[in-house]
Amino acid sequence: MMSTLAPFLPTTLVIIGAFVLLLISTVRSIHLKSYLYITVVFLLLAFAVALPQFGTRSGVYVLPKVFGHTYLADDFATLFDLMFLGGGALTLLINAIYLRKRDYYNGEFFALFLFAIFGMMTLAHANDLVPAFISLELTSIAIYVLTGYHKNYRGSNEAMLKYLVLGSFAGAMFILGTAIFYGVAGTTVISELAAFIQIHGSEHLLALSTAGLFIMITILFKIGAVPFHSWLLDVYLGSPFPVTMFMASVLKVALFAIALRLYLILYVDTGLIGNQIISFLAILTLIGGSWLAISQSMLKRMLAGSSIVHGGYMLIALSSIGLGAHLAAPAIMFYLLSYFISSVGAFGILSYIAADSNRPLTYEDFKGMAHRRPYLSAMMAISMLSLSGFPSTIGFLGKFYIFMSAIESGQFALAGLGIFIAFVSVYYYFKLIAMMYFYPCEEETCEQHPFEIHVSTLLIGLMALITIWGGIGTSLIPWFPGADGIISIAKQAIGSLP
Amino acid sequence: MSSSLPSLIVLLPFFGAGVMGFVYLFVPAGRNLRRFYVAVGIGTPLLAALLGLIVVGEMLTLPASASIASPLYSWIAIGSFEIDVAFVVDRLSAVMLLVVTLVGSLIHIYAVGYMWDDQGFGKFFAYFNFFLGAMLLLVLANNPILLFIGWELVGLASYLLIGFYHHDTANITAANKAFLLNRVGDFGFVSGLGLLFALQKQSGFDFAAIFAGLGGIDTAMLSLIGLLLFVGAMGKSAQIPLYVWLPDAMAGPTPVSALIHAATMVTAGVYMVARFAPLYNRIPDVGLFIAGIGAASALLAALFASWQNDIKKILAYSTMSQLGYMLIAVGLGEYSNGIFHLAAHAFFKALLFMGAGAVIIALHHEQDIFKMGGLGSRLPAVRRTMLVATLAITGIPIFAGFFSKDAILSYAFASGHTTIWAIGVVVAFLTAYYMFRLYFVVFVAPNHRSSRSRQSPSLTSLPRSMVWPLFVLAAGSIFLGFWNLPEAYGGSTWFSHELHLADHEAHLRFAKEYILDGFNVLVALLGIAIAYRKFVRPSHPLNAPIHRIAWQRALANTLYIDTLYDRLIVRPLRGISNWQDRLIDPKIIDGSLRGLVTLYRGVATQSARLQNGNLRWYALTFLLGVSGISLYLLIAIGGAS
Amino acid sequence: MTVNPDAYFAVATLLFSLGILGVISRRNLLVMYLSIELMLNAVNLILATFSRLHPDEGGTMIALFMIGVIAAEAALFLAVIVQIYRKKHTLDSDAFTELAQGKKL
Amino acid sequence: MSVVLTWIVFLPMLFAGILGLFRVRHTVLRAGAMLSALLVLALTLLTVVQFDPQAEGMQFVRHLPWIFQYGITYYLGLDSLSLVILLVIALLMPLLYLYMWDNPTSGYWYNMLLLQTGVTGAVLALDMVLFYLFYETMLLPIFIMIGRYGHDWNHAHAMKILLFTVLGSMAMLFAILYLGYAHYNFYGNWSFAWHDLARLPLDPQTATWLAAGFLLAFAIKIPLLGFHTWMAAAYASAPTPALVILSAIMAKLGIYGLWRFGYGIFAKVLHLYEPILLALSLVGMLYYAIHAITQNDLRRMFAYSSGSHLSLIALGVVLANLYAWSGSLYLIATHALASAGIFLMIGLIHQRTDTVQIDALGGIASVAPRFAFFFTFFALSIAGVPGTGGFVAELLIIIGAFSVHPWLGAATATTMLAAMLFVFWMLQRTLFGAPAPSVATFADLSRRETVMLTPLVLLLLITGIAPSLFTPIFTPQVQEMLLQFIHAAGGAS
Repeated sequence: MMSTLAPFLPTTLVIIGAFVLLLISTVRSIHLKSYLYITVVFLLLAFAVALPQFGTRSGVYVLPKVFGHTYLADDFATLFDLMFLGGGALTLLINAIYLRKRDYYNGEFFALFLFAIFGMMTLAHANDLVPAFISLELTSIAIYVLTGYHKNYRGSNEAMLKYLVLGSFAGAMFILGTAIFYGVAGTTVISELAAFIQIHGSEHLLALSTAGLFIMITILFKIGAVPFHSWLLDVYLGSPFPVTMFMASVLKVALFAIALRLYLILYVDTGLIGNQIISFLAILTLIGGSWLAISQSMLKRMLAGSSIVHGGYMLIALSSIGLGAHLAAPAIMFYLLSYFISSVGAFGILSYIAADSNRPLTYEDFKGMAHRRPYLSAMMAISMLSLSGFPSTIGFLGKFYIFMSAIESGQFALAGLGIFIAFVSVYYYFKLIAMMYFYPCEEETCEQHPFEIHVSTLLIGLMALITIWGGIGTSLIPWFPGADGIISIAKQAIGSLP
Repeated sequence: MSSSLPSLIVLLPFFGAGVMGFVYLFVPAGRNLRRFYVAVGIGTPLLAALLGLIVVGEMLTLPASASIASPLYSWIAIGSFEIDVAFVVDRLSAVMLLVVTLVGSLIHIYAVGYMWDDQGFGKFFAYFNFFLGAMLLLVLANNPILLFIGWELVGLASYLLIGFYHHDTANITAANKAFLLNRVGDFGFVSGLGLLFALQKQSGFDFAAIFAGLGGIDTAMLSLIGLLLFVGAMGKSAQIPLYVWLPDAMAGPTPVSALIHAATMVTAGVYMVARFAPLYNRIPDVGLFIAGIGAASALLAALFASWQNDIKKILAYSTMSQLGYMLIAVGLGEYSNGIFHLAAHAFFKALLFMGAGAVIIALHHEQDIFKMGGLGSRLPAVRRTMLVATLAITGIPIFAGFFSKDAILSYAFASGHTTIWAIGVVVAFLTAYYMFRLYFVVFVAPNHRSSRSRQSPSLTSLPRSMVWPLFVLAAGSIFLGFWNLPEAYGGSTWFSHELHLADHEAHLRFAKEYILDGFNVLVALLGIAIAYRKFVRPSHPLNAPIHRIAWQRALANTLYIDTLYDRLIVRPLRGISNWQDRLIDPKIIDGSLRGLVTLYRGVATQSARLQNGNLRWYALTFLLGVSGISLYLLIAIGGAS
Repeated sequence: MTVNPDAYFAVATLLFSLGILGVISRRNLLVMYLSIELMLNAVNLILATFSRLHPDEGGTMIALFMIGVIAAEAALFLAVIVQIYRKKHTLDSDAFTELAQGKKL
Repeated sequence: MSVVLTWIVFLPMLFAGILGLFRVRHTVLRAGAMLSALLVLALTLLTVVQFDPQAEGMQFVRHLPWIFQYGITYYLGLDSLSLVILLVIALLMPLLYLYMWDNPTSGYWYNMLLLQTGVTGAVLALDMVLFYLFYETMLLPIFIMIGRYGHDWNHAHAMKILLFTVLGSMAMLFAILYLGYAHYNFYGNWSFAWHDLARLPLDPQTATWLAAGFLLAFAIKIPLLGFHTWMAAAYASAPTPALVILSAIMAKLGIYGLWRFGYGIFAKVLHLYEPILLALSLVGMLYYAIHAITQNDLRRMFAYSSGSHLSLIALGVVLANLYAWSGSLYLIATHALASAGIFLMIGLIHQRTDTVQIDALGGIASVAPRFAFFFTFFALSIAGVPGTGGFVAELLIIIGAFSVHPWLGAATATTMLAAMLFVFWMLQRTLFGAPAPSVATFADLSRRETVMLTPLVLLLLITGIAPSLFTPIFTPQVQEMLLQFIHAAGGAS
């Protein structure tokens, strides 16, 4: 009995934690820090439970009598669970200082946070479009609220409004697609859909592909692929730093989880959506994103734009799945990891610095940073290098796998474009490094800040180390996977799919 | 046979140069240092001369074709490009060895007196020894590459010595000019060598191997090679069109002019042609060209010399014209006469320069001959020796110049190149004129405008080290001629025979030869007479302003050749450079790149302006995206089914 | 009674398009929200129709789930609209462009 | 023995890490840096001793799996071509540290240590991806040094060199990735080792495109004519040690890449486009020389001068015969020494007078004879005067050109005039004439500076006087490479 329920444990732990937080958040006397640590404890607990489950099963339906074929437990989902849990914990811990310095955070924030993660996990496990939609909505709604969590700040409200309107606007497409699938195939279970399409996909081709397209569009919208990206910059800018980081890193992972599952099971074999659509969107996303990123002065906006570009890179790999690229899907997962690490580092430093000041950070604010905060500057530089895909950082290997899979799948132009965009991105990332290192610091702030030993700063440092480590890519330490180790883990996860 | 002496001869001066240079740079200056410099600076050349005499003595015991080889080590060996640092003393290089070491030693001794009060005494002798070593390297090299190295190093040494007084920028300019024009020549020289190497079949690149393999190369290419090599000689021996550096080179101290720009370095071109005799014998037309250049240069230089007032420049131009004689000789293929004239010239031209230097020192660095005058009584030693040298260069019988020069001219006549002979005679006349013009104006002419020596009777007394070398050289200038006494005068042309070069043979009947020689002497006397008439018994006082008409002014300014070079080469280059700096790099290359970047940024900014924050607009873009893709899908599937 | 399902589909399509049109063309936030609800309910209609065409009741179930989701969104929408109105005293969507490119915050 | 290269590469980085970890004082830092440089030098000399010139292929090979899914390996190796550059790096580093000895800025020292690791790695890496990694990474310290410690317009110029070089290496990256993929297609297994890629039977068109990708990277790095606009800017802004690295080593790495990978992998294509490359390098040689004439900034002037020499080296590589290749390899070393010397002395001038503008200088010779001697010596060895190594190299290249075609030879021989155009004019304006006010208190070379410069002088003299000491080290393998190239290019040469 326990063994059959085991797959539920991590998810259950998270949701329990969410409710616990909801309950105790009414108590005024509890300090914010304890909320945070409770949340982290729940997350890490779930992580600890989920970790041994990896590599144990592939395609097990949990409690079929209750849930039918909707809730699937396999290594793929477990791996993503681990990412969500670890990422969530990291996000919270790295932002600890920021959260502490703001007055408007309380228990509900963490409850919502856990709800969002719960949604993501169920999303990763969902084998049916309807649960997928519901978990997506769950996540989204939680994040809508988080986005607007800075109640008294107009930007935050506006961000929430836009995200909400456009998000539900896009969500309608998803459910519409689901409806059409249901109408045609009579089922919404992904694997059964795949089977159905295999047999008589051809007579309902138009309806089916429209449906698939609509579902894909919603996901692309959340990923922020051009031309569905318009909300992204404003929302990233308007929402509080922790939430921005959360959206940029963990949420993206979740979205690619469902995207990968859909694509691998439903689209690739059936050829429902030709990869040319995805690669076309990838081109648009790369170019549009780099245009947005290059013309920003605020760092948050720049990172938002660049996150669009990174989405574009993963779309490259997505589009080259099934065209003979033997590592395309693992490449996406590795890229997700590398982007997660680097962007968490970057956003973390931003939020750490923004913790004291209320104004949005621009390039100018970083002039002469290296004199004042040498360590933070070094870490920032490292994450910038990694984001720009500079060699000997994990970002380079991520891009390397992406480009290789593009080339393997014969999409040379796409790979070329990707490399060119990477070149462009060097400009706006190194601009920041130049700001930090090339300028003398202003007179009054010239004294060097001591390196504040704190969990968030330490974690940022850890991120920087991992960035370098992953870039050098060896597996010297047996229990810490290097680049190729991560890739093989990802391959195993992919292999566990039906 | 082989011996280590030649290598020693070459290395000694370099060693001296190195030691003195190190001391000069790193040991704090002191009075006693000067003695050290004297010891080393004079010791090494004298030792070299001694060893040279020994080697030559050794060699005279050998058959004429034999040579003393002195291999040192392998310089480089890549593929068939195998160059050894090896020296060889054969008859030809023996002559050069003696000339360089003996005359060189004398000039060194002379220089001690000349440079005694100079700050850079040590530096001077370091450079001087360095030059000597480089010159010996040049003449003793057993392969053209090594010769070329010496060739360039003497150029470097002359650069350093011309620019010795480096406070005055003009000297440095002169030095740069000298080195640049020499480098132009070297460019030709090295091209010739490269071509020669590329075309030769056999391996090994020393002279013996090269001359052995000449047969394998077709004549056209050989002519090209010969021409290219001679371009080098043009630069080094200051022939048309690369001669303009020589007069400016007089900016250096006088011993430098005497040693480098009269006795040794400038004759390297002649030596080179003689050294490549087997090559040039195969291409007589190129030889003719060389002779033509020589003749032209000789004439032009003589004309220039006749209109100069600067004593050293007169001598410089006379050097150039004497070099022209030598080139006529080697060009026409009578190498031994060319070399003989070279040797003789080394003596009397060195003597002339040193005398001039004495005068200059005596007059506190006055160089305009018309500001001198009547010095004969005051500097008797200098006067006598100068007279000897002047007679020698003029070609008055029993003096060395007579035999050497007339041998060249009569051969030119005999081999049927009458035009060249005619030019030679004209040059002989001019030589007599300008040399005695110099002599009379400086030493004899009683009347002179604004004579320094009148109102300042105090002449610096010359140190003995500056005087007695003059006498040695004078003796040389007198008696050297008898070494090569032609049969016509009961001699046996011992020198030419011993020299044992691949000469062309052309003989005159003695009667003809007497007539020719007599004619030459007459011409010379005529020149002397005109000079006497003009400057000692002048129709108009010399201090009357001289009205010069156009061609005279042109000659005085050496035909504006410098300006021509400036207009034709220097300015265009600077123009192009500026043009690159202002237009090509920033505007065209960078400009186009910047244009692309600006374009990209512009598009980016425009596209970013679409982020206008308007909710409905965002929704619209979303919808447009959806409809666009759906449309594509419809079309795609429509196409499919 | 049996009605041709195409009629239902036609109505649903009409509603959905109206919704899209509303979101794009109307400025009042409430109306925008309304239009989105319209779209979602159009989908509901489709689902209901399908579940009548199909033997099973899956469609109806999905529709029920949907209503739940819609309700949740409704709560959020109304909350944010109230909040925004408190801040800015307007519901004109065009008035909210503080986060636009080039705006100083 | 095979680990020695790994040590040579990573020792400086290791020292940087340790020293940085303990945030040591300046004195300790410089001592540590110097120690690392000397250790590397010792190891390098060890390899030179153990190096076998007659052996074919790479020596001291270190070959470990790195990213096995794509057969990428940690693959270090050494042949005479890399040995020469390695030797130059190892020799120059201690001298540079000697130059920086009194410079308290610790960032300087760390950057230099990392820079050494970068350049050394790039020379020794034989796996293309590894090479790309080092090739790109070594740019970072240069970027920081120019931007942070440089002068006039350093920010813009740092950005400029960064973008130019990254653009080039990105193009190369694409080519590299494609090559690996092609290897997989042909042989069914992944490999990025250069000699595996060298035997790929690519179809001409693809090969041309890929070669273009490589050439872009190297043409920018060298820089060949048309890709050079970053050069003067970067040289003018770079602080002296970085400047020395730039001109003496980094540019040579461009040549190295062209030679090892360009000619190793794309022999056919490059042989096909030989005329274009010839024209580029030949015209470039003269173009830069002429450009240098009117420069008033010593750094810019010698930037163009070294550009001219690098074009000559490239020309030698393109000529592809024994003499030219030996000459190029020899010139790589000797020009590195000479330009290092000249740029170090320009740095000294800058320290003493706060200017490198020629028209602000003059008459140094009368104030500081020792300085003048060394400066003249380096200038002359740049001009390739006999007795210095540069002459030997230029002579070899000229002969090589002549053995290809007379006119080509004559055109190449103009290099003897090229340097003359500006070197002597420059000497005249800086060293000679009446002392300018700026040099009134010009101190002559101190003991440290003399010690710093003397090795360069001696080496240049030895290389010039007895080349036969060095040529046997590389000639056999150069011949071997040449045979391979001729074979790959399809018989022709």
